[in-house]
Amino acid sequence: MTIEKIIFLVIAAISLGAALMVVTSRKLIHSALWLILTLFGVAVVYGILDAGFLAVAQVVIYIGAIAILFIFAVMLTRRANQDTGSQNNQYWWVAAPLSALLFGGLVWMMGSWQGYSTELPKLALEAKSGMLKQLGQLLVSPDGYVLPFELASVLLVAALIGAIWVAWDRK
Amino acid sequence: MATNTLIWLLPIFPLLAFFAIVLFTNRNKALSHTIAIGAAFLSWLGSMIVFVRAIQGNLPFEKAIDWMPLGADKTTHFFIGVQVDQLTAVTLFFVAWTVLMIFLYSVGYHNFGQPKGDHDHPGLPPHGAKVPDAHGHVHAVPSIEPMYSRFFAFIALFAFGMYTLVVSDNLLTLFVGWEIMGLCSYLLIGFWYAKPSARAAAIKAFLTTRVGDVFMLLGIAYLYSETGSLSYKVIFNEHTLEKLAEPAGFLGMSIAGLIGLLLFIGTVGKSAQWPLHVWLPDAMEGPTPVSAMIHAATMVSAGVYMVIRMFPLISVGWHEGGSLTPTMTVMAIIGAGTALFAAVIAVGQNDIKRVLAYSTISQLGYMIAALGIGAYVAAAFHLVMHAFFKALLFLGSGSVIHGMEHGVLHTGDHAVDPQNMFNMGGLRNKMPVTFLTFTIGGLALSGFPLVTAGFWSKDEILADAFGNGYWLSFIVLALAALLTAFYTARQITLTFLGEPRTKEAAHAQETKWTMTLPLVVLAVFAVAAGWVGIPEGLTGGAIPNWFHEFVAGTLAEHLPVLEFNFLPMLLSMIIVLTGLTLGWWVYHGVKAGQPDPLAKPLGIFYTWMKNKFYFDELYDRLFVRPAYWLADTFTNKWMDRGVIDGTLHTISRAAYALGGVFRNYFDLPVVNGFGDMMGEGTKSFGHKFRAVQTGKIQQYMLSVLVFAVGILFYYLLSLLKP
Amino acid sequence: MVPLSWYLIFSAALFCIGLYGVLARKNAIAILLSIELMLNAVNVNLVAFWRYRYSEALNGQAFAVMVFAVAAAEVAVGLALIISIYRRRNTVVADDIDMMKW
Amino acid sequence: MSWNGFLAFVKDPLTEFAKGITYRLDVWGLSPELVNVIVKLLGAFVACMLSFALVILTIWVERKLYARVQDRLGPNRVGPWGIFQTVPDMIKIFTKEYITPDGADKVTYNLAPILAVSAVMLIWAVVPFAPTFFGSDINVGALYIVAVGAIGTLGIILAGWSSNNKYALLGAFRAVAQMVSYEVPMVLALLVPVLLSGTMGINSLVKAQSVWFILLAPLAAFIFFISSQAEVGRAPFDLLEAESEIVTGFQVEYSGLKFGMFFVGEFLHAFTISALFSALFLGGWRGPWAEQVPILGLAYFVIKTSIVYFFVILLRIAAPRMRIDQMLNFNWKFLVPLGLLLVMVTAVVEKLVIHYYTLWGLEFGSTNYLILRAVTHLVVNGLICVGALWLSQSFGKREPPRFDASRAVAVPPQSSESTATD
Repeated sequence: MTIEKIIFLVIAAISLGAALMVVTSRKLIHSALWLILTLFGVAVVYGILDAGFLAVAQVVIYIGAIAILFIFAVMLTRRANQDTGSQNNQYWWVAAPLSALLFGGLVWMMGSWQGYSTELPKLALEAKSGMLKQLGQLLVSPDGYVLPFELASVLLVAALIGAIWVAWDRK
Repeated sequence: MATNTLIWLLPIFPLLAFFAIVLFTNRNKALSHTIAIGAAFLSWLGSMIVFVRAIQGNLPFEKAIDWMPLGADKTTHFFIGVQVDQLTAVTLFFVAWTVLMIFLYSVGYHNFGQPKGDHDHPGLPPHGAKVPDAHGHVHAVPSIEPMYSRFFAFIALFAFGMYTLVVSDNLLTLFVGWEIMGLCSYLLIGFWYAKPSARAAAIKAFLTTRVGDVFMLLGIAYLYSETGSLSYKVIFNEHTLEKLAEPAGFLGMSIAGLIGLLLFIGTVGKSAQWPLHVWLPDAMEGPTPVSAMIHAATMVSAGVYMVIRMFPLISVGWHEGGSLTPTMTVMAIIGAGTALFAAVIAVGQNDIKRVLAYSTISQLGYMIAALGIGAYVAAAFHLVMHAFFKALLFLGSGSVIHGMEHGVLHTGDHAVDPQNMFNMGGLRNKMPVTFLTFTIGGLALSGFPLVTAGFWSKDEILADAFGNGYWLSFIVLALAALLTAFYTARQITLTFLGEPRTKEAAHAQETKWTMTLPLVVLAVFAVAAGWVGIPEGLTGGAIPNWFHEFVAGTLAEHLPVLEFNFLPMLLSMIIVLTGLTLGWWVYHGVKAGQPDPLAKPLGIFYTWMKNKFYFDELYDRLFVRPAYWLADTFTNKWMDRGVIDGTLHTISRAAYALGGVFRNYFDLPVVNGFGDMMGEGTKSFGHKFRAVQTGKIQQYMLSVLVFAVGILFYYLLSLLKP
Repeated sequence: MVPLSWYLIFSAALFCIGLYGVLARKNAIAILLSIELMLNAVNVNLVAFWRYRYSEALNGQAFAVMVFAVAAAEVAVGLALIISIYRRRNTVVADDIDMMKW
Repeated sequence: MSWNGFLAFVKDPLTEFAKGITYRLDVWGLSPELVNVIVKLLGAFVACMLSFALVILTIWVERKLYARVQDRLGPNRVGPWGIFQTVPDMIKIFTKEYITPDGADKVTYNLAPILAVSAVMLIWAVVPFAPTFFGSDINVGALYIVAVGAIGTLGIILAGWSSNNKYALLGAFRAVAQMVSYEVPMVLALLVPVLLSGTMGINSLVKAQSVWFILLAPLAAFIFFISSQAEVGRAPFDLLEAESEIVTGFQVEYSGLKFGMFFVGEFLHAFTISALFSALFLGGWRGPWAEQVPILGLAYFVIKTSIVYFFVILLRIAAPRMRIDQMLNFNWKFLVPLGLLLVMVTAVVEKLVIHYYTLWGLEFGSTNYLILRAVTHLVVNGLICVGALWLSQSFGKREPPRFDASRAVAVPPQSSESTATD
């Protein structure tokens, strides 16, 4: 039981708990906050996985932008979401076992898979800055992911404009 | 610039001008004619440069690109390209000059700068406009051509066609230029398309030349199938010609002869030789610059140019002084015949332009005849000279007409035909420049001895005929020369000398510089150009016969300059002078309203002359009416309506009945029944099951997930199985 | 060292929780939140696999970045939709948004 | 302790201190990674304490400066020049009553101030005080700063939302609008030094500044300065707590230490920003013998930071508050485009510089090379600056006058009355 394992277990527990709170808590704003906690946990997991950039990016994007957006949306639609009474629709009793079933199935599948490397491979590039550089080059190099990258940028612009257009109060 | 590149560029400028005007500057008249004239000027400049470089030697310039891959293997190509040898050079020279001059002239001719007409509309010649001056007097002034830009676009295209034809190094591109000019002649002759006569003339010209072109195309195809190439280099080298020399098994002609004959028929159409000459006089319906363009600069010259170009092919199996090949005989006969015949008709014409038209025909006949008797250089020489003075004459006549129209506008009596020479007279005082230049042109045309260009060229032809002992053609051509001199004198006399026969003539007015400047320039050429071809024998070699030396270089075997002989020259001098004096003497005293003095003495023959020997009527009977009949009665009424439609109608009725049967006994009960059943079934099905679509998205996702999980577990369980 | 399977189980759990949220929550915004959970689960998978099996190249991380972009776009548009729907029909309950049925 | 040891300690006390502790703990037989964790924790603790102490000072400095600028005396009772004025204030705040409004969301209401302060604290983790003394030089330091800023935003919005009060909510909205939008130019401005140095780690960034980046990228420095002010939310960007309009905005419902934490957070943030500025653009701890004697580096760093901080305060004192629309327009229509342009241009120019100057025989990193590079960037920046000013001059919308200037303020009395009296 190394420190890493302990840290991971703690983080995982926190994130999963937070995730559960997200889907169960009555007040929407709370679920948003719990979501933030979950995202934080995930960010830490990235950190443990030596993906520092992703960790920070996770914080910037999810917590700095997406979560804020959510909170905004919650505030804007405050009148409509009565935070009292059940937050679940009438099929939650179907959904819950089904999700559990799926989880079981996934675990089973993982169990039936023989690909687990017994030990953590040493990171080929120990210099983390090197990793960042490499990631950047991978993202913009023609034989790398430049096309998806550009597509993503286009997608973002489209989403931006679309969001403005959709949410525009034409009155 | 490299000469080859320059040559490529020559045709391009007018083409660009055409597109520019048609596409963009159509609205702006000034811009349009600036573009057109600019293009003409550029081409002129290029041509001059090419010409000068050509004179300096190292001919021919040629540049060809592989244009179209041939056959299964893509290695052999069809080459198209440009070529400038001596003949092309001189042709370029006169084409460039005349084209530029005509372009410039058109500006004045179409009354640029005048107000818009009061009741002009596109497709009709301008009727003139009424403008009040400072004192409130209303003056009738000529009005600007409504389709001014369009005109320049067309002649630009025309020039493009000519340049293409001249510089091309193979028969195909030559033919392309040829056809473009055919199109342009159609467009331009029918430029005032609202006039029925113009329409008719345009169609006539187009169809008539087409007849020739079909044969020409046949000739080209035959040539290609024989030699496998159309470029001059390949055709004119010795062993190709030898190969072509063997008999074709048709009237005992050689292959080359047959091809030459076919090509020559093309020329007959294009250069309006008998029997296809009928379109040319009617072509006078177009604006005068067009007439000049067609008769001097481009079209008819193109025909002759083509034959001259093809001379080595045509003259296969003929040697200097030898007996003529059948093709050449045909050419000689047709040429000489046309020369005389057209000259005769010309005498009987009163329309100033028609006279010139027929004189054109006859002069072309000269060239053809010259070629027919193997006078290669003489033909080329006469071609160039004729281009100059004929352009001059046409432009001059246009200027005269313009002056007359001015008079017509002044008097307002539109019944007076401003083209009829009997309405003119005494214009020499009214329009001196036109008078002088026109006279010079006329003298050149009639071949006034020793000074004019026409004399030298025509004399060379006559001398050739004489020297080689082709008596028949010599006599015929001499007669034609006489008549030429006669009707020229007649024309000048009727138009300029004597007293004005009408008020209009009295009020005629000199035209503006854009029209007179080209006249002057061309007049200079009409005189001076001839001096490059003075036979050495006359001057005892003091002045070298440069033209002969130069142009003869085109041919593979060198044509010897035949020894000089005074007799034909004296003869032609006498003939010309006689003709001129005769013409003047007959016509100098013609009063207003008096009929043609020749009418009485010649009698019936005069009417024949006047009606062009009824050729139009003959062709009308022979071809036009039958064609109409074939089209209307036979094809339309009998075949189309009767046979084809009848068949179709019966078939359709049968089909209709059959369809009815099908419909009532198969379609409605079976097919529709089935279809309706399906439709109804689907509808009711939908009604029953639409409850499933609740519009609640989570339900959908749930159902999806159920199946997804099901599949997942199916997969896992299948893993379990050994 | 943490075995790979732990990460996988973690992400699977996260995914299923998110799935449950998507299926069971009433509020459209809550659904979006849950979708974010699922996306994160996917990302965790990607990164874990990258780290444990393909750590010589950074494709896993690149994919994760792409997922970030997609998530951002999705949230932007989704929330915009929800807000405009809220403006028109004054509800954010997913089940009430069923104008398109039948 | 030997003389050399003493010298070493003088040169770099903090490292030596850390060494000592590590040694001790090793002696106690703890596993090395655990020791590492403990030492880091200690360092973090020290940093936080230092920062709090610093705040006490900065508050006094700020008040004093305020007073001087406004021609007052300012705090002058407690201690020499009233330097301990803050202490009684603190005591006052500590002893105040905690009021939690009805309908407030307890958890978030209490969470918000903590977030607000901790966000600022977290920044200190990457600030390099001296060549050897910094929390950590993670390779994404620049990004990290932004991320932490996001957390600060979160704190504020939570504060606004949880304290069930419309003014608070308004303030929060404004705050978020402001912070989220001003994050964009800040990131862009951060990217420029990153481009120039080729690294994101703050310490490596400082190391790379053999020429201060403010010389290479003055415009970027300018943008960073402005947008960081907006991030902090002080005048002239203090309309998220505009006392006069929305009664100190999101923190209206807070009292006692919670309010104090926001307060501290703001002051500390201001100071942190100046520290970052000096690290990013003024070459951080760089200076003569800084590498050999790290304590000197610390000194340099503190000096630079305080100079920047001085300007920050002056700005706050001098500048009037902006309207929200002005602020957003200024951001989206001026700063962001300018930042984008800067990033692109800098990237291109840097590439060209590296390529051509090395091509022309200047060997990379030599003095001439550095000077030329700096000059080039400076010139380019100047050009861009001129262009931007010209554009904003010619195409920028003029504010319509709020009042009719032509109207006379005082109307002269009518002479007709005088005539009527007779």
